[in-house]
Amino acid sequence: MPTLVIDNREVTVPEGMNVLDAAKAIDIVVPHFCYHEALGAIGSCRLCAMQFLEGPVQGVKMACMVPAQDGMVVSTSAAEAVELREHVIEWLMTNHPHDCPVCDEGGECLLQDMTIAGGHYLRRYRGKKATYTNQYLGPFIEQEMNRCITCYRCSRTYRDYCGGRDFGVFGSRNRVFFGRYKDGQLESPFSGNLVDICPTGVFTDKPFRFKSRIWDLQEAPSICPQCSLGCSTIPGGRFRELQRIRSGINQTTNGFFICDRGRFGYGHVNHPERPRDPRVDGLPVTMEEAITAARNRVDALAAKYGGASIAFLGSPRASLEGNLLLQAWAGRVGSSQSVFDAHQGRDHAARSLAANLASLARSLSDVRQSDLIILIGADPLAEGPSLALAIRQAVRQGSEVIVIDPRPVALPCAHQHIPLPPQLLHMVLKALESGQYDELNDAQTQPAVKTLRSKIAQAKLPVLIGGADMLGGLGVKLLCDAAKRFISAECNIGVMVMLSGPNSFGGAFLNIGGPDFDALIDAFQEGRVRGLVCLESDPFREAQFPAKAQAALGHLELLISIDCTPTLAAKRADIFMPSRATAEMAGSFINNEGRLQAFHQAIEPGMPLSALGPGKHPPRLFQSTTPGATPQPAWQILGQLLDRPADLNQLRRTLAAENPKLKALTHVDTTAARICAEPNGIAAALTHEMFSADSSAGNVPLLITSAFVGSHWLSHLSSPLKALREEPTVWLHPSLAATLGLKHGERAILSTTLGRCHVRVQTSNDMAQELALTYQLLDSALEGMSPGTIINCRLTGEEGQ
Amino acid sequence: MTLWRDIKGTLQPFWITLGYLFQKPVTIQYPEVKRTPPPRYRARIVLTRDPDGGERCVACHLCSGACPVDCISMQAAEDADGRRYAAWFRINFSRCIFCGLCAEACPTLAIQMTPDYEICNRDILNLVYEKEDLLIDGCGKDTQYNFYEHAGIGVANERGRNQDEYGPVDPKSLLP
Amino acid sequence: MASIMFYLLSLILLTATLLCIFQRNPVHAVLYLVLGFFSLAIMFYLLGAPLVAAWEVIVYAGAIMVLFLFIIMMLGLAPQDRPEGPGWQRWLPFVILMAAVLACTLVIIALDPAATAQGEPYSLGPQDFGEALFGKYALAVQVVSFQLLFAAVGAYNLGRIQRGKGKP
Amino acid sequence: MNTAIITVILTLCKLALIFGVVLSMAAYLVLAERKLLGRMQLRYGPNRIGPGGMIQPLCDVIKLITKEDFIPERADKWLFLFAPGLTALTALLSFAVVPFAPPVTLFGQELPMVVCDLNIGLLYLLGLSSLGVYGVVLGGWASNSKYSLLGAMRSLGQLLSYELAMGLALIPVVLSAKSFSITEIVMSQATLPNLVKHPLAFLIFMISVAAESKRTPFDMPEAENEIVGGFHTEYSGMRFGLFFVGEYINLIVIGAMVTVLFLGGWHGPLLPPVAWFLIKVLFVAFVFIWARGSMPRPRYDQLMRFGWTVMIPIGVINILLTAAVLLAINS
Repeated sequence: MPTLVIDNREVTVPEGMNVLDAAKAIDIVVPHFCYHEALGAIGSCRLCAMQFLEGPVQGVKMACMVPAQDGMVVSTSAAEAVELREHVIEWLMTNHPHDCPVCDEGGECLLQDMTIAGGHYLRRYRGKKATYTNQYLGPFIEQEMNRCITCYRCSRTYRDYCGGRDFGVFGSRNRVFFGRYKDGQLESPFSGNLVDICPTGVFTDKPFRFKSRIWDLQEAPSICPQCSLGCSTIPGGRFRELQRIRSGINQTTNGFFICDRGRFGYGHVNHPERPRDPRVDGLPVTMEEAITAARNRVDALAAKYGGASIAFLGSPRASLEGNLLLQAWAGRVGSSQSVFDAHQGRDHAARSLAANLASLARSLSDVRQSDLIILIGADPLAEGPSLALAIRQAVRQGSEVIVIDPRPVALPCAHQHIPLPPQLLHMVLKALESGQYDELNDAQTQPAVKTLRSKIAQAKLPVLIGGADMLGGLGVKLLCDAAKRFISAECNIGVMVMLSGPNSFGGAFLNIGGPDFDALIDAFQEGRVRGLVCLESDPFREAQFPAKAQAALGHLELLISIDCTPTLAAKRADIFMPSRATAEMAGSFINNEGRLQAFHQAIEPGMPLSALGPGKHPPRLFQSTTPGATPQPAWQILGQLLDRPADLNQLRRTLAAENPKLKALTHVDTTAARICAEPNGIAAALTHEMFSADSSAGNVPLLITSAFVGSHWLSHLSSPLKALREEPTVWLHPSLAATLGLKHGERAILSTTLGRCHVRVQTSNDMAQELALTYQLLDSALEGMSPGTIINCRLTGEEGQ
Repeated sequence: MTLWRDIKGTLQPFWITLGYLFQKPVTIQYPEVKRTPPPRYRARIVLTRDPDGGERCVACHLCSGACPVDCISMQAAEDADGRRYAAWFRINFSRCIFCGLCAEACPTLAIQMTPDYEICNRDILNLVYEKEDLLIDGCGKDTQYNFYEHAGIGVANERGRNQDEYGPVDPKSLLP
Repeated sequence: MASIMFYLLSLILLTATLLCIFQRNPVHAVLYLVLGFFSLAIMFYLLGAPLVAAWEVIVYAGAIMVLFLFIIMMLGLAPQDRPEGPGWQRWLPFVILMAAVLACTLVIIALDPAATAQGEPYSLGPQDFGEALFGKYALAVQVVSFQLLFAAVGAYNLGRIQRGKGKP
Repeated sequence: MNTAIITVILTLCKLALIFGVVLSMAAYLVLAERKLLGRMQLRYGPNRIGPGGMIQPLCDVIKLITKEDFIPERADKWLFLFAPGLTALTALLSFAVVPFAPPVTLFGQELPMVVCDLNIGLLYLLGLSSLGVYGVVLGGWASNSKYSLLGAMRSLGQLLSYELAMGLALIPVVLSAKSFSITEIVMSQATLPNLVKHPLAFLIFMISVAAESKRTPFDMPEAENEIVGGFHTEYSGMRFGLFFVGEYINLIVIGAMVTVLFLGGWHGPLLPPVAWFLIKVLFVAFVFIWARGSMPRPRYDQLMRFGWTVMIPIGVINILLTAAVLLAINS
């Protein structure tokens, strides 16, 4: 713990901290560009100069490059240092164009701030400026290269931190250019971070281009609703339109960066088809009427057929408060039919995780520091992209990554891939747990698992990572059991499982002992359950076997839907009540490590101004009501229905009082405690239902999983992300492709019980043999295929028709 | 002597006001008599144009940011040639206090204030001026300035063709 | 006529004083007390002592009660919770009493009972009052005025700002 | 009985006359003040409505009546409603004892040109002027507003301090007239007005009466630029108008008091007595308006210090001197 003196103030900082951060610790901020907490120091911008008066280092030095040491006496205001900084900022500004008024960075531009802070206010340079030709970098990022001050932050972020390969530095001296070799879409799924990281306006948010100035944005800390990792985000909106999302800073989860799905996947909030008006039997009503109708009809149904005749379907994307109140409603009606996820495999996985995780829980920050990462049935880019970023940071520090998966899992870092068919994953886990390799008769797999065991035993901070789709409830339990096996004084092993939604863990925690959706489907068909209440969920699309679910749901007498997106359930509901999206409300989620996190309201709901009035021009006449502002937070709708407090804090207090395990709800913040359920509370049998394929002649088992873009409902509603959608594809091992007579890149016809469609064939050596793989793509022929299932298919070449 | 000074100081104003009572008031009888305000008088706001006729306003929101009463609102949009312009621009003159901070903040000299002070109206909606009400056909006080000739983003001229620019760099060249 | 009015005024005086005692709000209590002083003043006038009546109003209603009000306001003694319910019920007695006092005043001023009641034995003009004060009771008046002087000097001594010591 | 009825009728006539004259005078005094102040500041003052702005008072009244009568949320409602009336009432009642002309003989009986010639008329005036503060104080207190309360407290302190000086300034007048009756005081000035006999008392009276009626430069209770209108901050519409009218009736009352006590009342050459009385009253009113146009407002502590350390001692000395001189002349 070195102690040094900065500007006559003594400060003691941790070992290894640089002098720039030490100064920041006592609120002395010196202008700097290239240094970033996540990227480290390279001392290239020459702006953080300080005068070192006494101690081991002397003279004017770059503070970011000097580790704090005992006996240092540093001055930030020494004339020599100030003059140097002034000159440096003036040099940086010589080529900078005069276009702040038309630059989207204006208002959050580090260069603007640092120019003023550095004392440069008058351009003395009268010569000509260098100019560049811009590149097209895809639908997310707008480049304006003239503004560049060559701080290298972008290439360090894109290449070093995020592992992108298609972006770099060209040229020399004053011709340095940051970009791709040729125009085109940036390939990294983390390219949006260039917007946050660029200190000036070279890389700006393209969907947000010219929409607002940041000082006009309404912003609030929020949680990303796209996956279960619970990354911190800051949504910003204006004129009732959510216009951008930038990364929040939370060192325990995402750190400084988020993925492109989280950053650009906010389209569901402004979606033109978003239902905003309550309906009863297809007729528009007020929210109060809809609530009264919902209460009365549910009560009437309960009186007629008994409380158990109504089922309540929660959701992984509804807030914890909403799910809690839905359960309270079920309790009041006297129904025990309360489920939180329509997808049975994911439901089981989440419940299994909530019951078994306990102290095995690891955060993304733990993953970043891990020294051995084993992914079993996990595809981070599809299920939780920020995890891929965290794994890369671990690899950069020397960690080893082993992927055991039937899919060709793409990671932005070096890793060892063991392709195994899905049915073997459980056996690998069992073998890991028990050390018995008998079931693994594969000659390749046995030694691989053996080495794996020894590697885990030698590692200090290993993390086992799984995915809900591939493992299911049983797999998650096996994963946790396997991890427990290795716990020792030296080996601090942990587990992370990617679930389906931001509040999967919370929903599973609440419904740990309830029935599952398949049981409900049977009940619908038998007429035991006649009413269904859907809270921000869409059983028509999200069920593991959608066709079966749709047929069963036809038997319902009453369908009530509370949602903020145009789901099928919302369209078909007898009673519909519009709820608010995450950015429009306050609430809390429990992420996949059991961490209870709160989010705040950033914008007010309502029809965006740009969707109103002639030619996007706002109306001249004002009205006392905001058009489309009826949506209320789901917990508020349910709270009114159940006569609960309308104030969130009050509601949280009462809910915490009812459920002692949730007492953290009374003081939720970003570092709130983890929550875990009782391990023995699971009622439903943890079977694994994904294998319904038989490998009779001509049939190929088809594994369906999710893609980075296109399989997730919320991001599917976002138009900029559509550019990243792949065309329908089938992945095959080259040997299987050869057997079927298909070649890489060819088009083929995929026929299953769900229909026929045209797909592109891709082959990869990382695929498991004797298996085809495809992604669910919403709004395409592959829509009906639910991730986490294996069905029979036939593949024929197009010309074979 | 202070007492004498106090008494004098108390009585003197009486004498002065009595004197004023018989002088002609300086008030200008407004609706009948009108005065011509100086050219820099801060009254009705206009949006001016470039010397070549393009809109000067780039919808940078600096005027609305500077406005202490929040009477300016706008929405930026992009033209086919990359020019940033105001899709709509609205000044609510029933709220405006004519402080001139918007004209001060305007980086492109688009917002300027004119001496036209007679804009009272009984219908408040008539005081909400839209872009077509604000935009004039002229440069206003500065007849030379064209923002896009200095901005360096290739709107008025091609990239690198402005007077203070070199042509675009070829980053792939190996020449020194 | 005079005796009717006397009893009426006595009734008002007693009621006002009782109401004054039972008021929760000190400002309202002061108002009832002022009302009482009014009726007392009119009674004095009725009894042929207009000077005493005037002083009753000037000194008690006009100075002492004003001082009371000043203190009440300065200390913020008024209750913070204003009672709910129709306000007119709380103010009805005050309005009635006030109206009665005003009516009496008008009748007295219009008919001037001191003048009409022939040969009023107790009429006491300012001159008689002055002669009694500075003739018959001269010593008592001097003693009392000295006492007041002492009190004034004492109060000044307590309240003056001593040089160099700041405010007391 | 017949005479009694005639007396009552005549008294009522006098009341009506005074009421009408005083109210219309108050209305036009507002206009006069605004125009005079305007001219003193090289402006015109109101000149838009009617010839030279003569209908302005009517318009003001219409405006005040049609405005919303606003009552603050936690105000003491009844006291709040009652206070402005009290101010106007006490001001109006003062006229009962002011004689505006010598008694005339009508229907065979001598009719005093005063509503009620009390033998303690002066004390009556003093009593009413000290009661006038209740309207202000109760209004300020009942508004449940900090500014109003501050204004009320200022006017309380001001009244307490300057009432004393005012009383002291009147004693020489009473001494020389040997009566509290205002008619007799006027009679005693038939040859020489008290202004000449007691100039110091006149000065003290003018200053303290201005302070007591909250006229500029002693308008601390409503000092707009510090306490936003003071006691009437929360008042609007005709209730504010009542305060306003009360203030101007007060100005006329002061004019009348100065006239009868110091300027010799209705006495004067050539013109009829009522005219002299009116001229003198209006002149005094003008002097107060003139002072408003000329004098800045002192600080509150300066006002209190001036009252207690200058006015009252000078008043006492003046009484002693006057008594000594009168004693010397009489003996």
